[in-house]
Amino acid sequence: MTKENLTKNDLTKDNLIDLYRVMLKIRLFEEKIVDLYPEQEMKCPVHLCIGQEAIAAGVSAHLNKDDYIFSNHRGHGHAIAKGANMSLLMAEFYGKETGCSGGKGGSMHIIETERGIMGTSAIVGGGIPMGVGAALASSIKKDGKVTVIYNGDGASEEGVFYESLNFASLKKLPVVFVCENNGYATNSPQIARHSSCEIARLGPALGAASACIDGNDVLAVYDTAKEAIERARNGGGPTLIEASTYRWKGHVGPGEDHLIGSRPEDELVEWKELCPIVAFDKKLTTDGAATEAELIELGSVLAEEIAEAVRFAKDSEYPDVDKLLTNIYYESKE
Amino acid sequence: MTKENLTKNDLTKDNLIDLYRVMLKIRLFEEKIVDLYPEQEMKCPVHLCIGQEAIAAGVSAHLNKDDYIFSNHRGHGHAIAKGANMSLLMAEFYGKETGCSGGKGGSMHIIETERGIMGTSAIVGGGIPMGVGAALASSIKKDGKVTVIYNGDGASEEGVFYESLNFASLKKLPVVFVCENNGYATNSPQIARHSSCEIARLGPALGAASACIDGNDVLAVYDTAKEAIERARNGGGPTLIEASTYRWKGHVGPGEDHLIGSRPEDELVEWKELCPIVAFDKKLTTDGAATEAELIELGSVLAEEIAEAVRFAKDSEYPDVDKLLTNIYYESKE
Amino acid sequence: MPWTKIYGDKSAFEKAAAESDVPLRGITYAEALREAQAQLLRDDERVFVFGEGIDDPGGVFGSTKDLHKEFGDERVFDTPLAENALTGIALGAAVSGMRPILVHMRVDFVPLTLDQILNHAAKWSYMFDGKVHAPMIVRSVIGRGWGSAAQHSQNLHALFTHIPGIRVIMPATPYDAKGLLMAAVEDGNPVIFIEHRWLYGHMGHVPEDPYTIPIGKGIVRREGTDCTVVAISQQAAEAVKAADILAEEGINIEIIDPRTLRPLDTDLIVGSVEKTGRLVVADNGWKYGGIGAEIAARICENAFGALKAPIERINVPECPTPASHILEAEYYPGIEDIVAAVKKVVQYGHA
Amino acid sequence: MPWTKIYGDKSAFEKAAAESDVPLRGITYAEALREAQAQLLRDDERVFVFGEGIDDPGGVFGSTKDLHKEFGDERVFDTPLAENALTGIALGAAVSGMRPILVHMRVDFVPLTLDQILNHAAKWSYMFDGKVHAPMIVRSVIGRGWGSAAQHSQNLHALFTHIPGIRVIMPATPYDAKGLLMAAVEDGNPVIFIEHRWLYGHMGHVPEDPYTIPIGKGIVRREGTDCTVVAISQQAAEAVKAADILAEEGINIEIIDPRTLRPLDTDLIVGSVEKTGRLVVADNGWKYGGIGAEIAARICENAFGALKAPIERINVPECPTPASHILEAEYYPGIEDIVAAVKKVVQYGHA
Ligand SMILES: Cc1ncc(C[n+]2csc(CCOP(=O)(O)OP(=O)(O)O)c2C)c(N)n1
Ligand SMILES: Cc1ncc(C[n+]2csc(CCOP(=O)(O)OP(=O)(O)O)c2C)c(N)n1
Ligand SMILES: [Mg+2]
Ligand SMILES: [Mg+2]
Repeated sequence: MTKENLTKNDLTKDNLIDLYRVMLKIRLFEEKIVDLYPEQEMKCPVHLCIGQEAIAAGVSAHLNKDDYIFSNHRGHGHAIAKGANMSLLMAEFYGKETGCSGGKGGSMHIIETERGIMGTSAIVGGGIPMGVGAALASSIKKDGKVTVIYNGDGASEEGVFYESLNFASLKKLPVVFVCENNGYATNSPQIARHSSCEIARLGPALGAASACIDGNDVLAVYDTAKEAIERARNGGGPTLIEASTYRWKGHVGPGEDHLIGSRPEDELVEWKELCPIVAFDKKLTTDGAATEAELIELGSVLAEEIAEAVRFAKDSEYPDVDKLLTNIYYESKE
Repeated sequence: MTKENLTKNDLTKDNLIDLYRVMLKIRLFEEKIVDLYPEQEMKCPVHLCIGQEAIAAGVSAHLNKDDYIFSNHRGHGHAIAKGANMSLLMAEFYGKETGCSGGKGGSMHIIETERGIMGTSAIVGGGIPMGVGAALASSIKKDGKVTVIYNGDGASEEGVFYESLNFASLKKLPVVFVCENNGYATNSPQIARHSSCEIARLGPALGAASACIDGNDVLAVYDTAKEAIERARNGGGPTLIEASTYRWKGHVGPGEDHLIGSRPEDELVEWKELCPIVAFDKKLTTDGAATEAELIELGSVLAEEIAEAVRFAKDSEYPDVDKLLTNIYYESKE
Repeated sequence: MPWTKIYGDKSAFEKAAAESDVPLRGITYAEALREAQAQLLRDDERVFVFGEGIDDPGGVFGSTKDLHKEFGDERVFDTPLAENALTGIALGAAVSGMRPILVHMRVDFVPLTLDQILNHAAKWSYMFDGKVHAPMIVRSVIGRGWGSAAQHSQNLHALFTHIPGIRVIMPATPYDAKGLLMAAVEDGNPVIFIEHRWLYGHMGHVPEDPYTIPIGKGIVRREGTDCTVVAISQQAAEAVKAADILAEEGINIEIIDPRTLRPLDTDLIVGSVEKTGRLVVADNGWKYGGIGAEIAARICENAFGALKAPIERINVPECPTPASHILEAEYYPGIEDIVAAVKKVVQYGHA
Repeated sequence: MPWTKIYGDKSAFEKAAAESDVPLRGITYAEALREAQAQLLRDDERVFVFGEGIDDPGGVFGSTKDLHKEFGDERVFDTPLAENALTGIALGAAVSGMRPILVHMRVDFVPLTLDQILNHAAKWSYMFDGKVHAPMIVRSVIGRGWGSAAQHSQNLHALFTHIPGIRVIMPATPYDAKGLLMAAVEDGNPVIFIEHRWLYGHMGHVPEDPYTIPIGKGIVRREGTDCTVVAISQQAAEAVKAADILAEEGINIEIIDPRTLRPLDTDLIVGSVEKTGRLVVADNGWKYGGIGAEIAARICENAFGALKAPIERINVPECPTPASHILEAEYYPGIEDIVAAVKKVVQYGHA
């Protein structure tokens, strides 16, 4: 179901609705966590990506099921866009044995190898070289896969990011670096950490292609990602995409940052005006690609899927305590 | 003795001869090591900088005695250009207690705090953040000092280099990064490690000024360094200078690399044609700044200084074995 | 002594304060850390404090809260995410005459900096035979609980204790947090200063005036005769509670909190074991090569024959921290484990 | 058995080979490593070998020499200087189905990669409950001598032994170098494989066909009754020579080479100590928190009462490596230290 040959202007109605569905799915999933978190049954930190959904949606539209993604602490959306099973995710957040990581990972450590989601790291930048390693594996095996590495703006300050990008350029690996620049690392605004806000400039300086885009415009993401992923797949080497966006919720948990004084409320209000989903909704209905009713119906279907995921999670069992000592090491099954 | 207000065209005869003297001193010092090393009395690895002398000479011409330098495994020339006492260096290489590091450091770990030489690291890139820290100290103390960090092209692949440059740019610190690009890291040619040969491009990408120069042209180095050091001293922040050059000797030791098959002999021959000292010698004598006789006389004086350093080193005592356990920790003398 | 005591909770401290003859000033561990830094910043212009997010409204769980407002952005500042460089920057500033305090919100991020700690900071004095020294502090916090999981709740102190040239300090009380942090800055050497998140709310007596506590000196938290329990950091608080339970059964443990792990107060531990003949080491770190191993070896070397029973080491199991709270509860040792271990060694040979 | 023997030098091996009934194929430790990699590259397309300078004419002291010529630049290649990323790249390739071997010329550079080793490789299987595993090898060499000094000659294995989720292997003979490297790649877990520069020229019997040695099994290098000497890596070679000297004085030591440090063959060591009643641990690493500490603790736990004398730990002193050869000679332990330590424990109580 890759759409390699279509640019945004050629997308069919179904394609457009697929993009919309992915964004909405992420949004509703995250909002469900906001609702449920106060129950204190999900006993792990959650880093929500509400406001940032367009990036993962636009990128994943070009990925095959067996292409790889690597991501970070804020990984729910990346995984969902890649087709992750929401029940397994939710069960993981609830610490259940049916969770995607058997309850050992929590929200920061999610996986679904069948979908090419190879595990997320909560060490900022930690997943970047791993993604490059997966791309190296593909280039040696010539398996035609592409790897996408998602990271925040903060990760672009870690040395390992540069080392990895340089290596990927040098070896012309099939990998795309997607930097979700939401202007903050925890509560530190970019200005306190960067000498420049143009992370994309690092691409050419390290021999990679690059692009700087509006990360709230799903079609802009779609087109840029299309080019980058095609480049990667065709031996053209890595691209660094900087996509600007904003996270609506706190760094961690369902709260809002202006309430604790770590950013101005105005800023949030302004960015909410730029909601990627509302904007795309408007476009779809204006262009006649969908009616408001269709989109509302879509929302209900997704809400039911998510409710089912929550039921699954809540109904599942906690891991047996003797699971504490399993899978520390791989035991050869040969 | 800073020459902050002179550009290369305004240099006096004395200034020019000073530049020459520093280069020649480094060359003769290193050649002396080449001569003596086979005696196997200097029992430590030596990383010689023959061929690269113009860089340290041109840079140090702008530094005050109490400005700082940080450097790497290939640090003899940097130290000598900063005015290091050659006897203490030589004694260090001979493992003597009179050595600049009491015999504990060897050739890779040299220091002379009275000259702002704050210690060299043999971990590639390891000294870079330290130099930035010294510059941070100066910016907090407002002591007007500038720090110069010397490194090779290989160090520009280490993550800590980027982290450090970004921090220095962000805080506009009084520091100059001098990258001596000799085209190799041990036996790896740049092409095997970089996606691009233009290290200088990393400067602007990380918010720093930058320049790419012929590192064998001492006057080019002089002028570029002048601008960079003035910028640093005046609150203009860091500069990344990439100076291309070539090391004539092996990565470590007095041998030559083409003999072990790790680079083509032709390359060495070509670069020897571009000897920074011969070129400058020619310029001085052609321009009438010095006669060949004067320069030869200068060489004899330096040779005698170096011979004295060797005598000092050889005549010095080895450290007492009970020195093994001293200075592991600082003991407050208060 | 009110300052050697561990008060399990705020009310315990308040009760003690009310009953005390001398006035007892009580503040939390977090406040004690903040006070130490504020006084250092006030009294020593060489001191500066920096790290990721230290000036945010939370202020590293309160321990740096608003310091930037009091002392200005030049001396208390936020940084990019670049742990390795930051550590080298601290070191470079230290050898240039400053006394930096670098803060990492989690000790899990410190492995990123091991090159600067192990290859540089720890060696800069020795490698240059004392021509320079490196007075820098790395403050770092151990996370625990709420599914922090494998990468956000590790106890990594043993890695650092293996390195000559640095000091490793782990305060367990507000009094020690302040006194040891001030001592660390005065000391003049690279110090890894590891705090425990679960101690941040603990309250205790802390004098307002600046003071230091000697580095390398442990403390007897409770005297006893039947078994020595060496308890590290947050385990010291667990041990105090275990002692009450054991006392009811007539077992009197002697609790030693080493406070500094490198150098380690061998004499204090050996002396106690020679008296009690029994040893339990309670530590939240991993067992293999952990602090308990080193203590066991020193007992073998320095108190041969003193033991009446095998040493018991209490640790987290040899695996990463799991996220699920069910597994987490099983993962961490606590009061019950100490009680069980002490009983085991006390009953050894009597079964 | 010819493959359990340590031959002090080439001529010792050649003498043994000449006297042997069965033909003994002798190659060096460096050649054994190279052969293992060549056979792995030949037989398993998932294997690739990379690292800084591995394709240069020296080929990591001969251990990777010309492999790139035989197997091509895609599977054997030089890299940028970026140790941390390279380690993560190895890990990413491993979880994607490859079996990478990453080589660092000096173990001193591995601290740069601790985040990827400790926070990532060691945890990737556990954190995802076995959904993936991480079959990657980090090969690294301990430097020694010729003024390599503080940053180029460290013995850092103890740092890695503290980490659950990884294996730590330190072969002391050519036979073990080949067999353990092949076993490590087969094992399917992250392995830190630490070689010693001074063993590279050692010669020994190495069968030409591929073979593996079980990970976690130590070996008795020499049987004896008076004292157990656990000797790590290059110290095993020193211990063999010390044994001859001691034998002349009527003292028979039992030498155990654990070969794998994590997991550690506790049973083998405990069994020996129960027999001899005495223990010396000889290791080139630092003492505090080193392998000797862990062994001492395990003896306390598993062989309580078996010891007739305090344990002796032989280590480098608690300081960085000095450059001057005069100090270097004092720094490293060797035959004489082993002889002295053994005599001390054997004479304990008889003085
Ligand atoms: C190496 C490391 N340093 C610090 C942290 C603490 N931390 C967790 S998330 C985060 C901010 C990351 O910012 P960014 O990369 O922009 O991602 P965002 O949270 O904005 O999506 C920080 C500092 C960490 N997890 N790892
Ligand atoms: C972190 C680290 N990795 C590898 C090495 C081994 N090494 C020593 S010098 C060197 C080459 C450095 O190249 P460059 O920075 O260009 O300096 P040059 O030797 O060319 O002057 C290498 C790889 C090291 N010392 N430190
Ligand atoms: Mg961000
Ligand atoms: Mg170079």
